[in-house]
Amino acid sequence: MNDTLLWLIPTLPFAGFLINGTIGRKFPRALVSTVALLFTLVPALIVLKLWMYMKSAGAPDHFTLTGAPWIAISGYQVNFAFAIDHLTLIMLGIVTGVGFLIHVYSVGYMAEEEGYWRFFAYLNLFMFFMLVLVLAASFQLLFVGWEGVGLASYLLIGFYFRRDSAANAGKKAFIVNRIGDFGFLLAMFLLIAHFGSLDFANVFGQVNALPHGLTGGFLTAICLLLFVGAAGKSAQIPLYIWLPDAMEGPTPVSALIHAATMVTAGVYMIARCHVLFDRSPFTLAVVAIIGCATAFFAATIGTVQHDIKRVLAYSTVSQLGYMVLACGVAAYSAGIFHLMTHAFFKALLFLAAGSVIHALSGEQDMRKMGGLWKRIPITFWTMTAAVFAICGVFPFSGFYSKDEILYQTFIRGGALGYTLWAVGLITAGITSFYMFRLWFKTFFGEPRFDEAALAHGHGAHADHDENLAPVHLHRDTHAVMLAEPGQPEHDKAQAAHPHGVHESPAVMWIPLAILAILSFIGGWVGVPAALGGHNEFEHFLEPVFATGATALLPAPATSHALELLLAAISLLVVAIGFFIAYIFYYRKPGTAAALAARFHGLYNLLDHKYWVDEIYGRLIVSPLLGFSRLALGGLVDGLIVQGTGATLAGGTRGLGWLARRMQSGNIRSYAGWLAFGAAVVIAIVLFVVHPTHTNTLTLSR
Amino acid sequence: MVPTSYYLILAAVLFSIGVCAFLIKRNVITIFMSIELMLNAVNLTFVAFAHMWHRIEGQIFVFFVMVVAAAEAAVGLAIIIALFRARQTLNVDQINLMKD
Amino acid sequence: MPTSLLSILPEVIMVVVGVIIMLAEPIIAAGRSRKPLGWLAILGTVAAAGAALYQHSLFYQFQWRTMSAFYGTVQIDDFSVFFHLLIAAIVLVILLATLDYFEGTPNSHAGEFYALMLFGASGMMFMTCSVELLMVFIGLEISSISTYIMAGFRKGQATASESSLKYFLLGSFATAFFLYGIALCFGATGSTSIAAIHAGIATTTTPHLAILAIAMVLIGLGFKVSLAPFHVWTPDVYQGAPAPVVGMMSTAPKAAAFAVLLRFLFNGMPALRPHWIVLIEILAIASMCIGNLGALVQKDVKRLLAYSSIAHAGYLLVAFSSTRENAISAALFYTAAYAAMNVGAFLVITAASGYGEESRTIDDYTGLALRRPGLAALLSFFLISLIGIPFTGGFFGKFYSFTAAMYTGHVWLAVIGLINSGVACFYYLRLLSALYTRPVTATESTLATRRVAVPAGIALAATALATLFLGIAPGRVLHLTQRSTPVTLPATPAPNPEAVQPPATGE
Amino acid sequence: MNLDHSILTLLILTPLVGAIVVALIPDREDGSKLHHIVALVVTLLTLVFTLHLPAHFDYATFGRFQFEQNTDWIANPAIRYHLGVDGLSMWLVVLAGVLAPLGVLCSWNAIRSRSRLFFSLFLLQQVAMIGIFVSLDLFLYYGFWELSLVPMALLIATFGRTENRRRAAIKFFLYTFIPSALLLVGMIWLYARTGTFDLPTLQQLAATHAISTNGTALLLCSLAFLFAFGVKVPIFPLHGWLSEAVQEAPTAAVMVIAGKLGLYSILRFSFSIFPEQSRQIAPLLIALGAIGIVYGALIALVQTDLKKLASFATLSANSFIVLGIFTFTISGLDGGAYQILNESLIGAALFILLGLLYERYGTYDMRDYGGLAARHPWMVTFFVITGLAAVGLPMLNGFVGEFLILSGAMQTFVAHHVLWTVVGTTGVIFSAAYMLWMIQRVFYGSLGLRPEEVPGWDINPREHVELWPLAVLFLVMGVFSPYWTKGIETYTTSIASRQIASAAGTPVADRPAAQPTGFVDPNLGAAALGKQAPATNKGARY
Amino acid sequence: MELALFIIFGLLAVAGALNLLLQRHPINSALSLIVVMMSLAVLYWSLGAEFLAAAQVIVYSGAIMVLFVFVIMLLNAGEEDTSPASKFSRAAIIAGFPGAAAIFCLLTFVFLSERDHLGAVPIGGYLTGAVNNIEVLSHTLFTSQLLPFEVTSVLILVAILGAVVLARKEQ
Repeated sequence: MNDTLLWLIPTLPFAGFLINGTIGRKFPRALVSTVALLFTLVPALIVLKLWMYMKSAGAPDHFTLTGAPWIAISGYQVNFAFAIDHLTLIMLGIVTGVGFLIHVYSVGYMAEEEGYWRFFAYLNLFMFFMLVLVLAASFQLLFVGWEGVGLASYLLIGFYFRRDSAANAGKKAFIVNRIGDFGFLLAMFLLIAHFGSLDFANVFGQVNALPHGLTGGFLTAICLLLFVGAAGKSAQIPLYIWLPDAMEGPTPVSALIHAATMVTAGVYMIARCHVLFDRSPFTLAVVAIIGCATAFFAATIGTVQHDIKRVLAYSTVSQLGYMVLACGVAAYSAGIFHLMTHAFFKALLFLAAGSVIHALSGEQDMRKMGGLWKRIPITFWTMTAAVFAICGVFPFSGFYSKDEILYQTFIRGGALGYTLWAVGLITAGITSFYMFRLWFKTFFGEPRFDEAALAHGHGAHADHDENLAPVHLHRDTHAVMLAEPGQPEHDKAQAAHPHGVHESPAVMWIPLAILAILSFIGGWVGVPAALGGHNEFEHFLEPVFATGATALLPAPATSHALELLLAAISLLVVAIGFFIAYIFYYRKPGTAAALAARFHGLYNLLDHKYWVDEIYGRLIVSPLLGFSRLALGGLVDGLIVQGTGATLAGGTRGLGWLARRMQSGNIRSYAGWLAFGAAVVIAIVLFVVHPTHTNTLTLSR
Repeated sequence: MVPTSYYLILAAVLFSIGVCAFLIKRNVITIFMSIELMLNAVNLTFVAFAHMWHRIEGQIFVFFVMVVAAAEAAVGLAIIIALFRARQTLNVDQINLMKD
Repeated sequence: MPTSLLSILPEVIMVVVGVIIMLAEPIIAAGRSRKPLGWLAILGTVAAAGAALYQHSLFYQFQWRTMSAFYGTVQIDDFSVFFHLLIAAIVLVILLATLDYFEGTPNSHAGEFYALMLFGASGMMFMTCSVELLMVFIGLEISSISTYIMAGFRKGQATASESSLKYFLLGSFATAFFLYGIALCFGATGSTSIAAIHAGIATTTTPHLAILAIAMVLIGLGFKVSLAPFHVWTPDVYQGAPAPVVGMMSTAPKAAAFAVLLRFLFNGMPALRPHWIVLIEILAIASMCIGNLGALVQKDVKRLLAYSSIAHAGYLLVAFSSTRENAISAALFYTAAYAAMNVGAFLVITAASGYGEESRTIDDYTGLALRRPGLAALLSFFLISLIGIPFTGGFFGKFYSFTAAMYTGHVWLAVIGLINSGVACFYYLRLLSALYTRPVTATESTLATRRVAVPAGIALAATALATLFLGIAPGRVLHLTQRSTPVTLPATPAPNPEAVQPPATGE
Repeated sequence: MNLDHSILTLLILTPLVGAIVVALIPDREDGSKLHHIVALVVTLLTLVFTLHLPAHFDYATFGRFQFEQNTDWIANPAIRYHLGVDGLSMWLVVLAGVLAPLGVLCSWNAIRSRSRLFFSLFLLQQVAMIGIFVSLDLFLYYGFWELSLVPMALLIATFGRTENRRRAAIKFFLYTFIPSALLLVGMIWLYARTGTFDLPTLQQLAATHAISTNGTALLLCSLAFLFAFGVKVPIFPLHGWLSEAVQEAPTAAVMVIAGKLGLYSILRFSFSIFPEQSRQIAPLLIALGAIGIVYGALIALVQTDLKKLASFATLSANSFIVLGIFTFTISGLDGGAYQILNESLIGAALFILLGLLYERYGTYDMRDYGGLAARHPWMVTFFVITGLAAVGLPMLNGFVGEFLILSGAMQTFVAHHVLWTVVGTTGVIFSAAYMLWMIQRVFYGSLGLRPEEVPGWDINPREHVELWPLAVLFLVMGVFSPYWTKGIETYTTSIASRQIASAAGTPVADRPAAQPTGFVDPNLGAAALGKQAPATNKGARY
Repeated sequence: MELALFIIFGLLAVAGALNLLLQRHPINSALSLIVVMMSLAVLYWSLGAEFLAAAQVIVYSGAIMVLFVFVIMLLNAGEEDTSPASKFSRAAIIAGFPGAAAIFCLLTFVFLSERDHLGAVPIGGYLTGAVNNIEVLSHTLFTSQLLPFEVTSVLILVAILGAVVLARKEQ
């Protein structure tokens, strides 16, 4: 395998970013998309070649590429180095493949947008950082990608920066991610302090060399801190709050970053560091509990959302919970498996939702949809595949991956294992319910949208706020001054855009179709033995996960019968979810509202997402800002820091006034001072004698 | 026989009265006179010491002090006259244009 | 030339030229310019400086350390030559600056001014070369009386005569103390010659009188150099007196008084050092603190500089806490540095505000840099030197002074001094920043806009260069000052300090 | 003729001559840019000269100064004209060289009248700054140190933004001058003890404990040094002057007002002359550094004035460096020294950008801004890049420094330090918060009040010239850090290794590479760590 | 006898000084000062300074005080203003008088503590018959103290010049 080619995997998107980012605004749109697509397609092809190389006989199951040193000081060095193994390969495939498809989709979706060049530049930047993340051979380089995707996410969420909500969401995402990074950084510092390196191979080698019985201790600290990072990136409790808000970004962004790739980085990282996590059963338990809780918690919120993208966002959080749960029960390959299938179906869900929104000229509220299945059939069918996949309907991809997780959780055993399994199972039911709810509300029933309004309104996207359409991004100042609020652009857009409900163009639905196929068959690579498969996926990842403490522990007893039983149970639960949704939203559309009225408190709680944002606001953000403003800014800085200086200055000045008081202007009082001074001087001379005085040193030494 | 210290104490008394006079009197000329009183007190000290040491330098010094006093008187009174011309007062309490 | 005349040659030249000017003054018609007299005075001053240098060259030629004349009344050594040159230089610069100062002012008495300046300078020179307290006293009186008169020179101004009167009355008051001190000194040792006092201290039966004498002399001289708490006259007198005169009287008589103090303390009373050292410390601290604190709240620029001169006297006095050689060389350096920068500052004020002194307060100086950037730059430079920023004379002055104190372990004196110089920069900066600030009100401040005359320009340049030179190559001058410790004649071994310990004061 | 022996003098003289030349060109009312051009030429020339240093620097020489010049200046006191640089000061000199032309450029339009005064003062400030970095004689250094105050104070007093300028100038001056009076006391004391001001000599004396046997006096003296430097940095809570000075000072001045001079001085003088005393006081400084990070960031978070925000951001950023250098680990020292460069560049970029905004809209109040991203796409780009560099995004320069600092702090393995490391690391969260908050308020959302009234323009070619080099440097320094750190290490290794020798008393190599039994979970067993004295030397490995 | 002389004239001098202090009119103060000076002249004589006693009467009381009286007349100085506007200076009361008292106390303390070493004074000259007081004085004046004597002329010159400058009425 040619090293240069491998280096090209991340650098090409970066080149794309630089080209589009600096001079892209002068390009025609076609050139922008050509550059962006080309610089994503080529890496995808290289990954394909790499895949074939790795599959070929005699190829190493992992190898490292080392480049120039990045930081080099005495005693510590980190290089630009990429490590490639099977895990990386899977991630590379997902990132480049799904990434490329979403790029294609975006060409159509963003066609009318201002800042087209900017969008693709950011997307390419994201690809670069994501690829660095998965390729990195050290924690520190991983952190580059880690932070970088956060940046790209920030930029893309805030793509419609005119809208305060978008800008806020971008900021929120970055800051919450930073909280996670805080943990990640501390973990890295501890790693350096203990192992003197951040190189994966080096660190894991040292950990593996530790006595087998050694667990916990500082490793627990490191793992917990790493998990803080993962929780931030992968939107786990308590740091999940940024992800729903991130839906402010354009829909392809939600698909790529906030569903398929970036948010799974946390899961990837845990899997990558499994050697460490295996040494800390406590952390694993924490991971499992948090993952499971997140899955359940987010799913419940998802049941009452009306915004189609928000439903998907909470489902993403929920599914990420499953992956984390998998990691927590040390079923890393199951987690990665679900990561992959999730990438397919969740990207598809978002893209299809985008297609719906596109069709309805920007409508995102499911209450204003309905009966769309005939109007936009391609979208409908692809979305259906995705919904079935996410709900885990046999034989869609989601079925295999989710079942694997639930099974692994169950066989972990113990009260914790069973509880987690139960919660996971219920979550699967809820998932089925809210996904089918979405499905029914969107595609079935009476059309609830205002066809006439759609026909006359212009074809702006959901992401546009009517008043704040981001125009003139590439115009110079004078144009801005003259053209506010930019009517000519609007007219042009209107003229160019077909009115009414419409199916998306081919450039959008082809990626949908591909992803739909993947959602359907994607799970077949991991068919468990119980279902007659060979679980090739797990075997593929074995070289990666075979090391570490888990591998040394006795494997829990497995049973095909149990596995089949559990699969059947979960299918049953899914079916129940489907039927509830069917009844509520298809057969008797009023039921849901009635129930909501009946259980008003519960509904309210869910509708307000458990008031978590508000609680954070009241308990953390406001007190912190208040503390900064009043206690720090006012008290400490104003009174103590500035006050000390002011007091000293004022005191000195006051003494100055005193000295000035001596100066009454009256000769007699002057004489008085002189006499007084004279008396003092005489007294001093007479009565005070210097005890010692040395004559030892001279100036002219 | 009178102890020399008596003369010195007398001089100290006169000197202190001179200082007090400087502090009390309001008329510039009188204040100037109190300085003369202080100089006289110093002169008495000089003479007493000259007597004690049996050295003539003390008396010479007194002689020079008298000359200096005369010169100072000339200049001082001239300054007082100039001030009176400018301000029409001899009261020190009113000579306080400059303060603080 | 007889040695005796040679030894007082600078003073003689000053006096003779002064007399000539005095005699020539009435001859020149009333309305005519007195500039020629000024040039004559300048010539005389240069000649006096030349004479001092000639004395110095004789030392080299004959390898003398000292030259004594008039029955040991005066003693010429490097110490006195240093001060002669310094005083001559100050007077020269002031004379240059005042050449055009009186022009166009009726009844300015310019001729008398020049004569008084020369007479006063001769008095100061006598102070620095006398080793007989009587002679010191006469010199002091000559310098004082001429400064009393010059302080009141702008007779039209009410403040001028008030300033003169205050200076005169309080000065005479202090003189009485000084005289008392000499009397007590005489009482303790039976002599008024410094050498004899040095010798007499060792054998005196009445050491308390000598101690008392130190106090009294310090009071008298402390007044002259405006040490707190004997500083009260300074602000008022400086405010009322003409700016060039203040430039002179804040430096030359102080230099002379410090010279006397150095000779008196280090040559006359070294045996009693444990007694006066504490006093020196306290006076130094008081002067620094009161001077700087007082200046903080001043609005009038001359008053501000008056307070600053109090503080500077304190900085200088810090040097006295060191050993003899260190103290004297540091003090001499400080005197020179202070003279350069302070004269410079007052010359700028002279140039900026003119004879009428319309610009008095800091507000009046706001925006000086806009109209007269050169003057503003010079004033900034002098202020920076007064603050004590490196590469200026003021900095090295302080540096040597505090280093000297440090050598005898007076760390806290140095700490207090340097903190004081930190406080001091506040008021200097207030003035400094005002110079560069655009005036808030639209009304033009009254700063004169006439050009600086050439001689005054030369004087300004000279002070600035001197300040800079002392800041860049202080070693040259320090070398000179280190050689310039006053010579004690006859050289007697230092007496055992134990012998002069006073009896317990409880009795 | 070999330039190596005179390059440092040349570096000092070039701006000095420039200042004199500028001062001699009279002000003209017709808005001519002659002063600007002369100043630009001079600063560019200086920059070219500074580049001579890294080109001819011997990276293999450790703990010794290069390009030395050592001649007599003043015999008494023994003050020598002793110049020289090591890797640390070399890069700082280059930094000063880089910042100066930027300062001139960003004053191009901001300074319209009295440009003669402005540029002469600016160039004098440049002289002082370079002088501080290259002086090896304590006294010479002090001279430049004080000299740097005057032009800065005058720049603030004369070219300040509001009526508060004089107050701010005086405050700045007093805050810096009074502590440096203490510094002078310390210097004089040292001189009285040793009779020399020569830094290498003093360093040797310090290494052999030959300065004084009086520990208290040495400690007090070191505190005097540290106090003076700390105010200049400024270290929390000595930052009282910073906010006002930053708010008032013109952009060109603000770029050099804080940080590097004080920090360099600590590294060069405090650490060299008082190695043990500095370590004695280190726990306090580490704590103050960590508190300063959070404190500055939190206050910046609630500011509405852009410059005030930037000033507290500066405090926060400088506190990182303080935290780093006082860990006395190689990592912390390297990171700290490197971060001085980074922070200066980032701060320069930030202040230039704020200056651009002010030039256009005449206010620093964030509430008046908003929605500028559409109007100024380039400006927002540079703002975001600068902001990201400031918050320590990997691949940009800020990250390398912060990472090394914090990891160095963690390596001290002292429970107390670990705690402060954690506190300091929270700074990455808060810094992101205030930076993004600021960017959002200025550039995102709907168009603000001022921009609605006033037409603005995006970055013009001159401004591009100012900002591109900085942006490129952010990236290059973030990616190729060894190029800089290898120079810095010629300095840091000598400082850090001495500590190990003195603290551990055992050779570094003797320690086993990994010692599992010594590991303690710092979060759980912080107290237990205190008892494990040997564990405190874990940093020795690095 | 000597003591009686000292006490009488000493008391007279103190009384004169106090009278100077207490009198409101400057002329009265001037006359009181003359009393002090005359008394001191007697004490000078008792201390063997015959020449100074004479000079005290002639120069001090005669010349200098006449000058004072002359100026008082010239400026037509009346009684001192005792209006409330011209009360004691506060600084003078708080600091001055205690200061003056302290000075006196300290001086007296020293003189008394050293009194044994200071000896006692017989009446008449210590320069017994053999040498004339005036002769010694003049001899010293023209030998060892020649320079001060000559330089005093400069002092007087300055004084004259100053008096002329200051007192001359401008047209």
